[in-house]
Amino acid sequence: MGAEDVEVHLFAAARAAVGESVVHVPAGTLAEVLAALEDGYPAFVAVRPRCSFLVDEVAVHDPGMAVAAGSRLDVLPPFAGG
Amino acid sequence: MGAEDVEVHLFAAARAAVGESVVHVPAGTLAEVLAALEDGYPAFVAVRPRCSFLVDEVAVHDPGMAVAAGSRLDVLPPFAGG
Amino acid sequence: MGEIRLVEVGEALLSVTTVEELVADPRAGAIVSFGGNVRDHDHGRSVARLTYEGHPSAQAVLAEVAKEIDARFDVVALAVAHRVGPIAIGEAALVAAVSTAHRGEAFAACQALVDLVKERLPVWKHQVFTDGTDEWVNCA
Amino acid sequence: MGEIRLVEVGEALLSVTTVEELVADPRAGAIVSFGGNVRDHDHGRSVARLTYEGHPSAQAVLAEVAKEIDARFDVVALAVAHRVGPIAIGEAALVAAVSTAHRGEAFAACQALVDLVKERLPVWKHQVFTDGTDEWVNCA
Repeated sequence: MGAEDVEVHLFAAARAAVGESVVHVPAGTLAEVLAALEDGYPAFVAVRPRCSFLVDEVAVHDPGMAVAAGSRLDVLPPFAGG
Repeated sequence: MGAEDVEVHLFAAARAAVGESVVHVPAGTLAEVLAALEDGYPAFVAVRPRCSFLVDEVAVHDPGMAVAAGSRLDVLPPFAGG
Repeated sequence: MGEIRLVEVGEALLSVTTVEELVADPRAGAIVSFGGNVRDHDHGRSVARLTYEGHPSAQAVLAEVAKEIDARFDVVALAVAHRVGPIAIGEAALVAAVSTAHRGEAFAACQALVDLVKERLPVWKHQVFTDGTDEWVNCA
Repeated sequence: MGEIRLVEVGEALLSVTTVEELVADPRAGAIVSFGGNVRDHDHGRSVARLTYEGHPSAQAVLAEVAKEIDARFDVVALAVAHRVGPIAIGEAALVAAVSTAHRGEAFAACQALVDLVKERLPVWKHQVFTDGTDEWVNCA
């Protein structure tokens, strides 16, 4: 991991698609970071549209928002509790 | 009890007003039977308007309905279960 | 049609756990239960003791109520019991449980069951207050 | 404000009786409880085993959900727990109980609590079917 990377934490179906719990991708906008994940892990393409995202524990909806180097991105598939 | 009487069963607040669980009054219409109870037990006057009535286990609403000799009249104050 | 697993009007102590366990079923994803407990206060007055009186038809009426709920909702199983006689503060007067495949139906059916019991069951509640006065509830 | 007596996301076996007992209170005339149990079938397919995974924030989110319900309803006490990890068929994944002075509020608050848990709690359900296939629920 370089200092310029984002630490991506994957859960449930997103983890299953990527095959890892944690991966590192270069910093950028949210859209860029997710595109990098799709390039690296083609099975993630099907899951991504249903996911929500946290950057350092805060929900992020704007694909243009910057995900800074050193930050943590959580990828959350639709919840299914109860 | 004469064979021409109605057997009146009183419950809860109606029993408390009359002071007895079972009393006998002459047969007649429902209105006449209830009037006889009011005459005999003045405390019943306050309770009667809130009560419902069963004649031989069937609900009766019509004050003109005959309550035959030998039948049973149940006097039910408002329910308060649960 | 679901299964009506308990309908009881009697003097025995009631437990919500008992009715819940009765309605458990491998087909049921949701169980909703209700416990109506005797409180130590009513309308700001302190209750010393309490007795429920039941009409002889109460058991039959409760069975009709249970059948009606089973017919109206998609129930897996239901169980309901109302206590009569003296009841100590904190103990249950009414317990009910409904199991269904999905949770929305369980809430709706259990609430309708309790509402219908309150409306139809011929039982009466007598409260004695700590000041020595007493009342028949709903008939004051 | 009522009392939030249990908020728990963990691997321990859950019991509806436990949350019911936690919310019992002399001020409460009504207790409504919910048990969401793991079924052996889902959409007609036979389930062999099941695991819930929770996000690290799940405990904090459940605490927020409990606070929100307490703020919206006139609650005496509430308790709620969601299980994570492997769960056997028939065991509870979610248990909740709410006590209130009057019964209508207990039904409304318990149902809203369960609905909000389903909507907000970051947990995921993984099912393995008896035919060997598996799925992440809501993400198929």
